[in-house]
Amino acid sequence: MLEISGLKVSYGAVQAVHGIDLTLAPGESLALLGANGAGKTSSVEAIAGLLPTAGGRVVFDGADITGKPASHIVRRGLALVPQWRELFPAFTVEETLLAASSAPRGRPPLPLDHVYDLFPILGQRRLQLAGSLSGGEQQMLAIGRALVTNPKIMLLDEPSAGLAVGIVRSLVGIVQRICQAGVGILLVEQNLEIAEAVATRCVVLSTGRAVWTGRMDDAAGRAAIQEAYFG
Amino acid sequence: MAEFVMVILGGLKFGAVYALAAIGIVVIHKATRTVNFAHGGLVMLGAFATYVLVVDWKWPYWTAYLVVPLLIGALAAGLELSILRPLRRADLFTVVLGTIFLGTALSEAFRLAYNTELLAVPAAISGAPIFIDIGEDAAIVTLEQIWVTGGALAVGLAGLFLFRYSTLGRSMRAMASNIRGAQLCGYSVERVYATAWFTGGALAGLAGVFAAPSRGVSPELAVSIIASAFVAAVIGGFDSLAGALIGGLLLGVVETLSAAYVSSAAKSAISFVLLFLVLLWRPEGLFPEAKRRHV
Amino acid sequence: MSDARRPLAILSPLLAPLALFLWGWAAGDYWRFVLTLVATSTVIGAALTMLVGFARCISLATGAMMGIGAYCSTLLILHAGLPFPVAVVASALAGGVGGLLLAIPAVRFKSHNLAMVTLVFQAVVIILVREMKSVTGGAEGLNVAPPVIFGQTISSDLVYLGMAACFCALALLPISVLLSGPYGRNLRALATNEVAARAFGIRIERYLMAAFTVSSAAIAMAGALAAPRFRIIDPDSFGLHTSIVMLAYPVIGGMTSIWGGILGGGLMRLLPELLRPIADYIELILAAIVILTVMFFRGGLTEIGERLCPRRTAPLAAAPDAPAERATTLPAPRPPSHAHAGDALVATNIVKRYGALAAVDDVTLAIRAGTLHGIMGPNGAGKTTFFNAVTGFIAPDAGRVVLFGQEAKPGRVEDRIALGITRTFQHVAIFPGLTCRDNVIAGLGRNGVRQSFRRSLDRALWSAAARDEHEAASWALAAVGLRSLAETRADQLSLGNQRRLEIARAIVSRPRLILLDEPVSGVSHGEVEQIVTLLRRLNVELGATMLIVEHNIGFLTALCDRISVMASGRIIADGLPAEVVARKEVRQVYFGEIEDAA
Amino acid sequence: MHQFGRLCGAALLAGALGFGAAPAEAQAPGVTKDEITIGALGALTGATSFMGGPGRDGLQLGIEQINAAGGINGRKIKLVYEHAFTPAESVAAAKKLVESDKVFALILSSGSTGAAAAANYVRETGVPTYNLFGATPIIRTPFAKNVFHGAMPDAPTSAQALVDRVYQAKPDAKKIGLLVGTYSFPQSNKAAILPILEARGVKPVIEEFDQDSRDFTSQLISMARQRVDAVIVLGSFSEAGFAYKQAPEKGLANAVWVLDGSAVNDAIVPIIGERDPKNVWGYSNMPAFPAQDHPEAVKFRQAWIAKYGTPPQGRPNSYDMVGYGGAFILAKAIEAAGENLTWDGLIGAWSTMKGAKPSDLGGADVIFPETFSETDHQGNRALGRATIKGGLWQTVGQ
Repeated sequence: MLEISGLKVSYGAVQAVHGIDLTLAPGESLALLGANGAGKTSSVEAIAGLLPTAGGRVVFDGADITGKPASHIVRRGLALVPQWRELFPAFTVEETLLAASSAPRGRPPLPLDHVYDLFPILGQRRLQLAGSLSGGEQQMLAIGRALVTNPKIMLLDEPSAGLAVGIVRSLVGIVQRICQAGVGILLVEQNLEIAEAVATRCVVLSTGRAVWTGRMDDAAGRAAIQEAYFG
Repeated sequence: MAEFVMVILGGLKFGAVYALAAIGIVVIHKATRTVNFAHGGLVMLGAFATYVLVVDWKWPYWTAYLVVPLLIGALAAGLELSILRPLRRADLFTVVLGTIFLGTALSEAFRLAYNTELLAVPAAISGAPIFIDIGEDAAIVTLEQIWVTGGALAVGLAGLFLFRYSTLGRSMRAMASNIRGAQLCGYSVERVYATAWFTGGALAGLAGVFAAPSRGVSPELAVSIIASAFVAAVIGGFDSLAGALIGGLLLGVVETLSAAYVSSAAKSAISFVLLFLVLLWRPEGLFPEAKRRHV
Repeated sequence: MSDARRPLAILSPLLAPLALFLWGWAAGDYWRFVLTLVATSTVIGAALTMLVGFARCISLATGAMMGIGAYCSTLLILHAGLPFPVAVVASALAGGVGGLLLAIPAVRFKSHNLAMVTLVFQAVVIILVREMKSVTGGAEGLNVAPPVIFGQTISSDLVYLGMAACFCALALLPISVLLSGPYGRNLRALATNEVAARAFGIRIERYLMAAFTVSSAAIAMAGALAAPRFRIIDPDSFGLHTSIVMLAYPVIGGMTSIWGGILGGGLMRLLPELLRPIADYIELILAAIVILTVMFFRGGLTEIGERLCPRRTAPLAAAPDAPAERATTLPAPRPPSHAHAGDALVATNIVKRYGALAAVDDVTLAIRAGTLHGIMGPNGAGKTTFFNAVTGFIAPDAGRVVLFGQEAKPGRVEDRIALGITRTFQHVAIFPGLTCRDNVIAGLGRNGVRQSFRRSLDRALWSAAARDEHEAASWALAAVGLRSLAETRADQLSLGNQRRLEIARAIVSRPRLILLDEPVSGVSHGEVEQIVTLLRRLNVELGATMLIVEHNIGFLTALCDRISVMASGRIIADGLPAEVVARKEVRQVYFGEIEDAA
Repeated sequence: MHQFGRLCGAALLAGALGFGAAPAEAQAPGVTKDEITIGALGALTGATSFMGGPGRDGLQLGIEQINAAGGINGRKIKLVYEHAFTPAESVAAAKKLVESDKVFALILSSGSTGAAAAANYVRETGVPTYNLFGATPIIRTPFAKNVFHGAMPDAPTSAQALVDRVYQAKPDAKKIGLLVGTYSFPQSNKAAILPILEARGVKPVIEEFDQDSRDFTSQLISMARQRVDAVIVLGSFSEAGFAYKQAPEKGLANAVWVLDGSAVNDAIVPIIGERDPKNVWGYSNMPAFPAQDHPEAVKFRQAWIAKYGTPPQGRPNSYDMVGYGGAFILAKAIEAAGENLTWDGLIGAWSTMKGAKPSDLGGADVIFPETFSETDHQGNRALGRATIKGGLWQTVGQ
């Protein structure tokens, strides 16, 4: 479904990602692990079209989407919830979701009520400005905005960053529900616990290279993660 | 008193045209982060197109309100595509230089096409002026004055409304607010930028249609409109459409008031004094947008 | 460029007036007349190179400045009977005052707002000239008599050209000295990276005011020089249109050296004369040239020239990605002078909030002098905020910072360098247009405007002070292993080398405390190890204390004497590296709430 | 200044002699056996290109007709036209024409300050110069024996004509409004008109406006408040047109309007929006207007269209006509100077020319006959009385 082979990303002379491979089908969940600066964010942003790729191929739904603009990729059903959320501070919650649902696309959008069902708090705040929401609510809105585009696969970049433990727990539950509903989840995380709760498989990155790929509960993976984090 | 009312109404008529041009500048700046110093050239070409339609081809005046905005909008989108797109990766400074000279080029191209001092365009609407009794005196209002003031304001308000509530407006606002976020919603940068330039150009074209009878068509129109429209936009905070609208009206009224009650020489200075004071007192303009830009 | 040739390079702009004079010598009177105006345009171009090219200020007031000069000298000659050369100098002073008056409000703005403020100035000057009819002759203009020098009326075109060439040379010389010296470098530095410039004591407002003043003085002088050739000066000659045309000078010529302005100004003034047969189209052609330049040849004529005949001295051998040579042992020209016992940095109860979020929440930290201290923590832990509070880039909401026993006041970034504190940046903050050596010299401090003027003169004269700076930079570059790339432009370096360059810039002032913000983010594996070695050695040999914020835990543990771990704005652990990394609460931050991490 | 100019002239003359240039008896510059080169300068781009462009077209048309009729004493005229707008450009262009191209005579077809700067230069060189459009006094003072002025009268003459038009239309006018542009030529005309009004005991209501003003609300309201009987507009047709059009809406309904030279232009009619506006008067420095149904004007217009094709709105304008007529006056002077052409010869012949007109050389008489003397180089002082009829300016007597 989503097949990535030999993905490379560079910033000018600096190569951030040195060729990683992974596959992901709808309903599946995969965690991309690694310490800061390992190239996780660069990888997902390149997949979603926000960063240019320096090599490799991204095939989605049978079509080569390497180097296509982000807007094109979203329309095909591959949505990214970016690390910094990238919301529109002066938009209300409802406007934000409308902006995503009324953008031109090939697939019908999900009704906004879907999002409000999943995140009742957003329903209550629908006329509040996105900039005035709490961090957790902003994260929910970012997920909601991606969800409205009716994705087949959703990329989540560190959804837990800067959030309180309780909120992270409820987010994890919702991501699990989204996954069960048949959406493929690619989760970028530093926090191993969250990754374990969401994903069944994982890819461990270290300085831009995949150093281990396998099941989340594999002990060998643990060692690789330790190594990747603390050197 | 009647005299005062007439001064205010006269100022509003010019102010409404400034406002329309200023809104175009703001739309383009908001959505694409480009400061368009060539906007005056677009307004002038709008007035010129009106001349060609109404005088040369003898089409009825109302057709200009339909055709000219489309034409100038398309031209603006074309300029974005051909000249500004390659400049997108350059810094703001380079883009400002580019648009300054683009404006000069537009004026000069027109001058080469039509080397006369001024092309006159008949009024869109004529008829006996209306007398409104105020105290002992009567204020005199012409239909044209009402039409231009009302029409330009209506278009400006419609622009405001569209930008605020339509899908198209939402896409531009989203792009203005967070370019990555907007892309992740599915909005293409290329398309939204072209749309913004088209919209800004269309507003400039309409400003030209409204301005043509009362100002005539000459390259000087480009310079005087760009100065006034910029002042209006800066007064309004440069990123607020409503601010630009109010800024335009304010400028028009202040200009005529100062000319009427201070000195006619003060007129051209007053807009600059106003601009200067606003910049010093509130650099973010009188009506700053609530914004937190993603960097 | 070899050191011996340096003063000659600074003199090279004087070739322009000389060449114009020689051309005029050979040509007829009409060309002598034109070349006189060309010479004044080269001065205007050079002045605008400073303002537009180096300082990146779009000014639409050039015409007004020229007008100030022209009217000032004409009126001084007419009413005060001053000799022409004195009047020219006086009008340059008047222009300088005018530039300063414009700059005081203008430097607070950027980009289009700055352009608008200069437009206000332009319009007001023209309105004043037009309205003060009794003095200026109003819109009808003012007759300008031919200049009189030593009782001789100058009526010969050749003599006039010669005189103009001399004056232009006099004006070009200081501009050249300033632009090629530390002042010009610092202008470019602040235009490309304000934050880093401020960190090294470059006060942006003052630099821009100086740029406005100097360039306006030169432009006014050019105006005074040209006025007798105009025969009649009127407000239209110095209007907005003139300003816009002149704005094109540095754009077309190139904005990175004085030659850009000289060539652009000269060419733009010559073109209308050369293209007389198609004069109808001249305005369109000039506008088109600018647009094409901006689109396709952003470096202007000088860049095209350099591309056609690359300078022999440009170190192409040191290709952008050439690996740095191994750092040599430090020659250490001065012994480490601040063996300070006790604590280098004590931060007490630092708090910084952004809205509801406490980015730094009551952090207290002491760093012993001479140690390498690391701060680690996940994203959003508040590391960089804390770091900025310590370096003075942001003012904390509460708490105090004591540096070497002295309380540091927030805000005055430029004072920290004098205290012996320097820093590097999370996102490399080198000055891209400058050479490595010039980047490093910026780190020496002494970057006040007046100091930079004097240092520019030192540099032009290649005095002992300038040689010392040169040597200090060589030493710092050698220390980080970039000696061979000293004359390469910084933006052509690999990221790892750019990091080294930042370190060189941070150590060149021999600081007591160096703050390093993510020094290896984005740097490749091999280079990380080199940087560890480098920093350790610098610590030992310079005796400098270092505070390092980093994500790369392996790097920190390998480098540091102590590590503090931050999470959610607080310090949750502090101690020896191996010990800290093993702690449960630290593992939790990274791995989540898992009991058994093994 | 005056003395300085003479000194310089003498020095230059001496210089020319010293360099072995041909003495007065030999052939002057720009003259060969079968060709005479004439230089002209005016603005082809920029704010006053509406004068320079038509000036060039008119001159070219006149010269072609003269050449087609066999030229002057067997010589054809060749025109070199240079663009010049600002004073600096005008001096450069004049120097190029005189020093590089070695023209025999120079025509100034640019606006006031540019022409004035060039005139300042030609006073020193002594080249015979014909000023077509420049009205400002600094072109005429100090008097120079080599500078001649054509159809455009000097400021006192035109100022007198303006005041005359007011009293012709409204003999009992008491309050007179002056609507004056802040730029060059309106200001010089204002300076000329004030003493005339003062002599009549009239204290005018003066209101000013900037070049290219389109909004006259304040000025008109002020005039309406002071109930002026007549408004004299010193400005261009566009300014006058918009002011006139806005007058009723500002409460100034029945005033007499007298417009200055460059406002008397058919392009004002579409601005006013009426084909027969009441009470609009002006003077014309030509016997007929370009579009007027007048035999000479028709002849000229046909020739113009034959050469340049269908004209755009507002062309050919009065600058076309003055340029055209000017070509004949200069040619007439050259003819009178005889076969052996020198600057002194031309200046001498020109200074005694009486009643010269285009038809003497087969052209259309679209300008008034011009007469010069040793001490008076203003060729034309006749000014017609003009008003708008049927959408066109028409001359209706003097």
